Amino acid sequence: MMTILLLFFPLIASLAVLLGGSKLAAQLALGLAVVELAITGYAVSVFQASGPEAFYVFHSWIESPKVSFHLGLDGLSLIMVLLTNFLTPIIILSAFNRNTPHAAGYFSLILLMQFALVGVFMAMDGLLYYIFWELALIPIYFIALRWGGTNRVAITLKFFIYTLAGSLLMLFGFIMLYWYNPDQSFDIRELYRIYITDGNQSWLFWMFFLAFAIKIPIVPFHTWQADTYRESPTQGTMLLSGIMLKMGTYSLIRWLLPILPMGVAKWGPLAITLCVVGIVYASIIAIKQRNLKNLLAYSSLAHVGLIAAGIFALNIQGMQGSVVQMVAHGVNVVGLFFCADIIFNRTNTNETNELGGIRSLAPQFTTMFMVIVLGSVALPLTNGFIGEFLLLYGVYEYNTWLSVFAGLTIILGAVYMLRMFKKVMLGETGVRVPAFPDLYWNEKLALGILVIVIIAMGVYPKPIMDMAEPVLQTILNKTVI
Amino acid sequence: MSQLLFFTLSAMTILSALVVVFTRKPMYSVLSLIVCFFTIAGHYILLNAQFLAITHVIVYAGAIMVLFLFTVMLLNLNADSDVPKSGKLRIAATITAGMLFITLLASIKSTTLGEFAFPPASDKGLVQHVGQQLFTDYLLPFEISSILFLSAMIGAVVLAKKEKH
Amino acid sequence: MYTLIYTCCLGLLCLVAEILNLRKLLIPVILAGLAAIFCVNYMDWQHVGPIIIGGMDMAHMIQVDQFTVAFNGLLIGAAALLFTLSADFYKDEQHHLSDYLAILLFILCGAMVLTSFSNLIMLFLGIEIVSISLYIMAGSRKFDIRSNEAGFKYFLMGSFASAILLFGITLIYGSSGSFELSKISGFAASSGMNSPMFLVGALLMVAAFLFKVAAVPFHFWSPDVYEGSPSLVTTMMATLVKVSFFAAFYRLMSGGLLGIHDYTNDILVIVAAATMIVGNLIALSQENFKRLLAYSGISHAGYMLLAILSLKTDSSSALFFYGAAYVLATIGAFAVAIPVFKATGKETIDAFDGLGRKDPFLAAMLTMSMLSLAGIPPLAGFLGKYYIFSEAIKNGYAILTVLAVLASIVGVYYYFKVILAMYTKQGDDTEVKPTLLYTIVMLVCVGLSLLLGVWPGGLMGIL
Amino acid sequence: MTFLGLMIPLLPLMGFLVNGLLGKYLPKGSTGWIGSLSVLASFICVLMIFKDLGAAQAIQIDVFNWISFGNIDISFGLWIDSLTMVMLMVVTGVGFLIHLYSIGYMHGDEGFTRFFTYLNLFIFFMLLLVMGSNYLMMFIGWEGVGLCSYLLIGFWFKNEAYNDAAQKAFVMNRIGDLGFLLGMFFILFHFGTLDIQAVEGLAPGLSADSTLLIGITLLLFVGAIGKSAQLPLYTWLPDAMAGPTPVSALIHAATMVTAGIYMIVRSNVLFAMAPTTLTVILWIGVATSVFAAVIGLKQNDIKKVLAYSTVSQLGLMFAALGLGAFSSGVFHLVTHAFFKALLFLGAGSVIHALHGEQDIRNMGGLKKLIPVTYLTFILAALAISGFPLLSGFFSKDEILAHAFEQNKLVWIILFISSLLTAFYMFRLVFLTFFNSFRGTEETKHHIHESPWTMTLPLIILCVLSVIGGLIGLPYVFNVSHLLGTYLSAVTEPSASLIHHGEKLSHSLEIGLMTLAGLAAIGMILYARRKYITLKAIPEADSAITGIPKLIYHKFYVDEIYESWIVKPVFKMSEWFGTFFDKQVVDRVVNATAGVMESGGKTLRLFQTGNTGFYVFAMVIGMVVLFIIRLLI
Amino acid sequence: MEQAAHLVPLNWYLFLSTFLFCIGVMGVLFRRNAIIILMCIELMLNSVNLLLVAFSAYSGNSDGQVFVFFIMVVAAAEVAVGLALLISIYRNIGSTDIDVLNKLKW
Repeated sequence: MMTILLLFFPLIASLAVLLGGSKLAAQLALGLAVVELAITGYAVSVFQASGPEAFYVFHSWIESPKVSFHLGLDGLSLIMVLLTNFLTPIIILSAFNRNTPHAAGYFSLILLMQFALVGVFMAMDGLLYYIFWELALIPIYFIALRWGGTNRVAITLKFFIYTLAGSLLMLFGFIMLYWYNPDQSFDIRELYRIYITDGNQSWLFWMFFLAFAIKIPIVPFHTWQADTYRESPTQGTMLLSGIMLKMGTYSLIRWLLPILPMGVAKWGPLAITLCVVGIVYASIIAIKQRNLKNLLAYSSLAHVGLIAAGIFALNIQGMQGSVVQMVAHGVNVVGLFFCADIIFNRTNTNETNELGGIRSLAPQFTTMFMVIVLGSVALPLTNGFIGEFLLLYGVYEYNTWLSVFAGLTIILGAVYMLRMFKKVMLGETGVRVPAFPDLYWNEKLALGILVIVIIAMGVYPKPIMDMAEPVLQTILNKTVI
Repeated sequence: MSQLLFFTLSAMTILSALVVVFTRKPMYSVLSLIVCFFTIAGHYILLNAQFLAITHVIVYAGAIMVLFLFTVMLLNLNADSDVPKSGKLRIAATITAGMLFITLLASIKSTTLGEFAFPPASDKGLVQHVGQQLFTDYLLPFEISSILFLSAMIGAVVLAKKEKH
Repeated sequence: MYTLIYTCCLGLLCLVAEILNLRKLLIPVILAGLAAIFCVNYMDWQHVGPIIIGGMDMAHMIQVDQFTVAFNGLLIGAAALLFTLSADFYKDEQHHLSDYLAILLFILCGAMVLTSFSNLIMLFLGIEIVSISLYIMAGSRKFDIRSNEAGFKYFLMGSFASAILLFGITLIYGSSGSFELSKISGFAASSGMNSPMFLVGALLMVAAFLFKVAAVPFHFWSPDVYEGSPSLVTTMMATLVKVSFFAAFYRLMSGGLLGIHDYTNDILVIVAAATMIVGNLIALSQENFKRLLAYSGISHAGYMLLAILSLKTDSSSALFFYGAAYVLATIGAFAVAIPVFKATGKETIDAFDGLGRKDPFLAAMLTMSMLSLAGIPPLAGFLGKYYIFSEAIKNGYAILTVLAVLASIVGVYYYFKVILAMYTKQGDDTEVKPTLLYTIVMLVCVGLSLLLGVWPGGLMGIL
Repeated sequence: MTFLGLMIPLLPLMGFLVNGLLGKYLPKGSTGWIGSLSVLASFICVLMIFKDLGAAQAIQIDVFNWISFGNIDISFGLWIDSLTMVMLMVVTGVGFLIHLYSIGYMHGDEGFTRFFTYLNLFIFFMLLLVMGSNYLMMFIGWEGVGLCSYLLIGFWFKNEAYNDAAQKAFVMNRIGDLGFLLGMFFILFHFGTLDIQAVEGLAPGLSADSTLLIGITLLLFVGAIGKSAQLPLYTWLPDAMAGPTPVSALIHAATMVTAGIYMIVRSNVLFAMAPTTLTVILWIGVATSVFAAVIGLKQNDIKKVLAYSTVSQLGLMFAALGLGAFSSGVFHLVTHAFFKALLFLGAGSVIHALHGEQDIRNMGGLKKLIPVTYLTFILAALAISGFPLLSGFFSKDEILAHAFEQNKLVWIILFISSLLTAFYMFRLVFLTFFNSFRGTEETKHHIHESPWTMTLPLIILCVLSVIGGLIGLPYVFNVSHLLGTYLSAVTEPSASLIHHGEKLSHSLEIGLMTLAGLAAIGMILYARRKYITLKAIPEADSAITGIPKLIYHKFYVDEIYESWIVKPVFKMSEWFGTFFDKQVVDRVVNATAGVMESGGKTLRLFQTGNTGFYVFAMVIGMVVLFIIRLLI
Repeated sequence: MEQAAHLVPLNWYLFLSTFLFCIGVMGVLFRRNAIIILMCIELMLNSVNLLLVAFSAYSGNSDGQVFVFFIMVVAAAEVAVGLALLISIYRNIGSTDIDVLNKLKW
């Protein structure tokens, strides 16, 4: 019951906001999102008390191609849902007093997005999962299209078709699985059981991997990313980078590894190499990016590459790291893009060369920005460190040299992040940026929460890790033969 | 004997058919087509389908071709109104049709069917038999074809009726 | 069976109404009649018995099975929507109204024959009824040279195709000695493969059908005819007629030529591939909306051919579901497009410029329809595609399916061209005022698309 | 005692939080005192623990289970033993003095509060570093102090050069940190734990000098190189002088830069098991020591000179560790903390007096004007130069003795470097305080002695650097080596593993000491002759030529790094970003779309609109189908 | 003796009507005048009729002949509609040349 509520509340909320009219859309959306968050919190408490059993929902949905409406919340899903429902209110809050046009549509789309994302993380039936996966694409596309930047049209269309291309291949893969499954169905429990020959696994692997690789994205399938991030409205970018990317990494764990172990065994090495190369590649590119949002896009590309690498390392610390880092990266990147938005909101530019000397104008903002930056350069006692430590250790256990190479991200990350911070915030006051009002209440609140979470997670990550451990362990046992 | 008949008729049929295609004057085409139809009627008689032969002559020569003639005259088409296709296209057309013929033939030549003498010993072609069948087994199609006629009729009227713009 | 008869009667009723000059009542009466016919059709679902007319069993001419009933239901539904549109579409051609409506109803009759034939002669008559009526309707805008051209092109090529069809039928008759589907299938199963004449006949019939469903390389007529015909007729061709032809094709292949299935499939695979590629690629560079939908229709024909290919494992319900989704989406699209065309006087895509701002509701409706055509969940189009792909893969056409997947990615691009026009282009502010009937049709189509998308149980797998 | 142990790091943290969050609501100036007192409080805690913690005892405090995966648990734990105690005293003690000093020094700076916030944060992290019970805890402090040094070097953030220096420091540290991190991975993977004591316990089990051990220790040493500014990663330290002088004193002289020493001593067994690594450490230390000393000869910025001397002294300490004389290394660490902090503070006081003038060519004759500073400064200089019986004399000498025992060459080089030290220190002293003032008149007019908050720390530190030697008097004096015995609990396990050369005879040792002392004095006198009697003054930058120029420009190491590493990376970034990513990777993506588009445009042309052609196409199509069928 | 000459193989009819059919096709491809094309299509239909009759006569069941009736029906209907269309076109453009009909393309 609670699962159903958890899933459909955002949908109802989005309709309510749509009908509620633009005047109070933001407030209404925020309120409803907070309610959803509260429900999630309750779900977590129940989970802690009585484990995942309470959350499974199973109704048969379509008979002839057997598709079931099968939802579930194990530790992994719950963490992702928690992330989604935690970030959504923040994202909505970040849009306050920005007087967005057609606010009602805007916020209802955001909530619709939330609905789809929660669905993706909860679905335990292949086709159901796929439908949510596709569904998530539509609101974000329209958000970017209606409220995006100047040359959004071509870029968002490219993004849409590119990602759709990947996911259609995945659909094909799912259908293949359906027919390989002796008692034809998409139910994850059965998909985990079925036997598929090596040959089939190895090309099925690519069907799925491509879909996820484009979504995550893993170099060289990343070219849609930077442009889309730049052109989307900030909230869109936050949704994309904060939550939507995690769909890919989550799906790697949930839908790729356990179902196609031999495929992973065969192609995993190539995949992880791609990821690691991507990390360094993206980090290097990030150094010289002049547009703040572009730089953040590439940095996030590097981080997510590391997450994927940790997953393909196929050991518990890699998995744990990836989960922690998914959450951490979600929080950090949302914070970073929010900072970028705050800057843009006051100076109308995101070109690092046109910025500087903000620090003494807006000390509070500077401090919060600094903390978030530190989080994303993985300073100890911030959330980023836990993740990167585990991930790198995972990669190390997989292959020492790979980990050395991947470790460069620690150095390069510091380089481009601090460089950015220096160019944007430090330097002589009042030269390039004449005036810069400090944080408004909503910005202060949103960033404050993020900062607290960043440090709290860095100091005490245990709850998340404990929540994820059993699931990851079982998945690992299915994957590593 | 019957082979001879077959060959003569066939020769006439093909000849007139070719004339239909090749002559410049629409009028000639129409007339040679009528001839062609008559020879085909001859074939029907040979094949002991007398009733069909009659209907054929009435419907085609009598109705359809008249309709054609009528149109040709109405639009008074004559040789100079008819622009032939360019030589290249003509050759292309001939080759294509030839290829179709060859491929069809190549595909079916291996079939061996029986042979028979004229007139084949059967009264299937007689009017009462055909009528019998038409109104029992083929009642439904017969009725359905009325719909066809109806809509064709309406259509013809709607389209051909002169109206002020 | 009675559905067929009643539909004919309804058609006649129109003509009578013309005489009694009761044009006002026509549409409501027809809709009511269609509703009644729908119920009658639904009753057939329960008992699928022999059909007795005048004490004679017509089983060798017509057979009403669940396949028939299902497709008839779909056709009647589509017809109902179309007639709802026609009310306003023919507002200013009152003097021809009843003629047109009658012909449209006769097309429905022909379509019904196509879904139920069990004898090649019925097949032939059905095809001719539909085609000839369509020639007329396509050319019905007498003073519009484009309409004339469309009608005449369709007519010339159509009758050419009919001749080919007939030649095929003849050869099949010559080899199997009968026109009855049951006997033919018996022959096909027993000795079809070693009777060249039979095979050639089959190929010729297939070719003719490929023409009717506008598959490459027999597709050339469709873009021109779709563009030139009056929009309502285009809608009909794209939906009702296409689906009925596919039903007939399926019936012929499964009921008659199943024995030589492998022989024909090698051809169909090639054709399907070509159709999907050509249709989608050419559609990319279209400016005219109707032409765009024509090409998209070609590509959809390609997808539906996948269902024909995989009929060994009874893919009829996949075909049916796909057809339903496709019909709903297309009618929905045209329900929006027609008033827009009326308002702007253009039939090009830029007629939709700025619609998103002018009339968000219309824009939303068209967007939904386009998304459904593109096969994006949660709309019916997605499940339809999924269903057909699934069938094809089951029958081992994996490569072809991958091709179809890639093709449909290309498809997304041109469907989104329309959406982009509505939301991103700055259009002139001509007011678009769709009448109530149009609005109803849109709502019904989009609503059903959504419903089928989230609850397909209703239609999926009923066959 | 656990409580006290927890309070040690927590107090500065509280100070940080109070200043950071409430700073702007507190009365001006009070924040400085909050900062200082919090450190003082934790110093007191340290003393209390010291009082009743025996040399051999240790406290283990597990705060909570921090990270756990698989069967590995990493606790958020603290560990206090004798070595920790020594470090704690230095950090909190010297730390407090420098806090106190800063109150005066930073007075009136707009970032006054911010400064103390950062300073407290630094102390907190430094304490975590030295108290961490496992390597990951140490790493927290390790990176934390790096962060604080970044923040404090770039304290005056309006100056681009300072920001660059800060960033340089952080990044170079990060390079070392990567080594440290990988070292930890090795340890975690092969020992299954990161707990230092456990690792120290397990290490002897492995075969000595095995590749694994060498790998681990080398990687950890890379970390040390980064943090303690050894060759080749030393270049950030001189630049780090951009920060306020107290920062240089605290972070870049007394505490943070010695973290590397601490870490190696902390895991001395590990290192002792890997002689190869020790040799590497030894030579890097030696090289750094002399290299930096040479550069120091020609620097004219008062702080730069001190910076290079720090690098050189650190090199000396590493040399000691390389010789396996861990306690000697710590000894020098402590004494160095005293006099180098003092030197920096003194320099700060000078700069304070001259309103920011740092070039010694514009100083001179200050001894009358700022007597306290002068007095303390010269004593510190004597100490560092190894003037007999001052703290530096003993500590440095102990190391030299060890060197003599094991490797004469090392001894010679270190001896030379200590002579150089003596010379450039007194070059500095004489140029700064003697002769007549070379600056402008009105600067001279404003020169005044610093307030008591600044001078008091000077005096205290001065005392310490004079008597500091007492904690480590050599055996020849027939007194026990206090520090050595105190640390023995820590260094004992490794002692057996190190092979020392045969012990020096007392006579020889005394001989060496006198030699060193006399040499130091000799150098001082030489410097005196050159800079006081002959009144030599370093020539202007442009006039410098030949070898001196080379030295003056620090052997162009920075430039080499710039053009061989930094520039190429940036170039690559540019190229990847603007060309490769856009023109190659993305081009491929767009090309596919383009192909579709053009394909459509071409296919479209077949739709000629001519019915005849359409029929042609149909017939040909049919023919083709037939042919296909006939062929297959 | 003359029995042989009495016999006509069915294949001959097959070939004959195939040939006729192809002549019809050629005509359609060959001419531009819509009316002639129409007539050629009629020719194709008639070749089919002939073959049907031959088959039915040979196999002795008259379905073929009945079918011919329906073909005639359809042919008539087609011609009627076709010519009607032709006339309305002729009214508009004053020509029966199909190559003129190319407003709709691409």
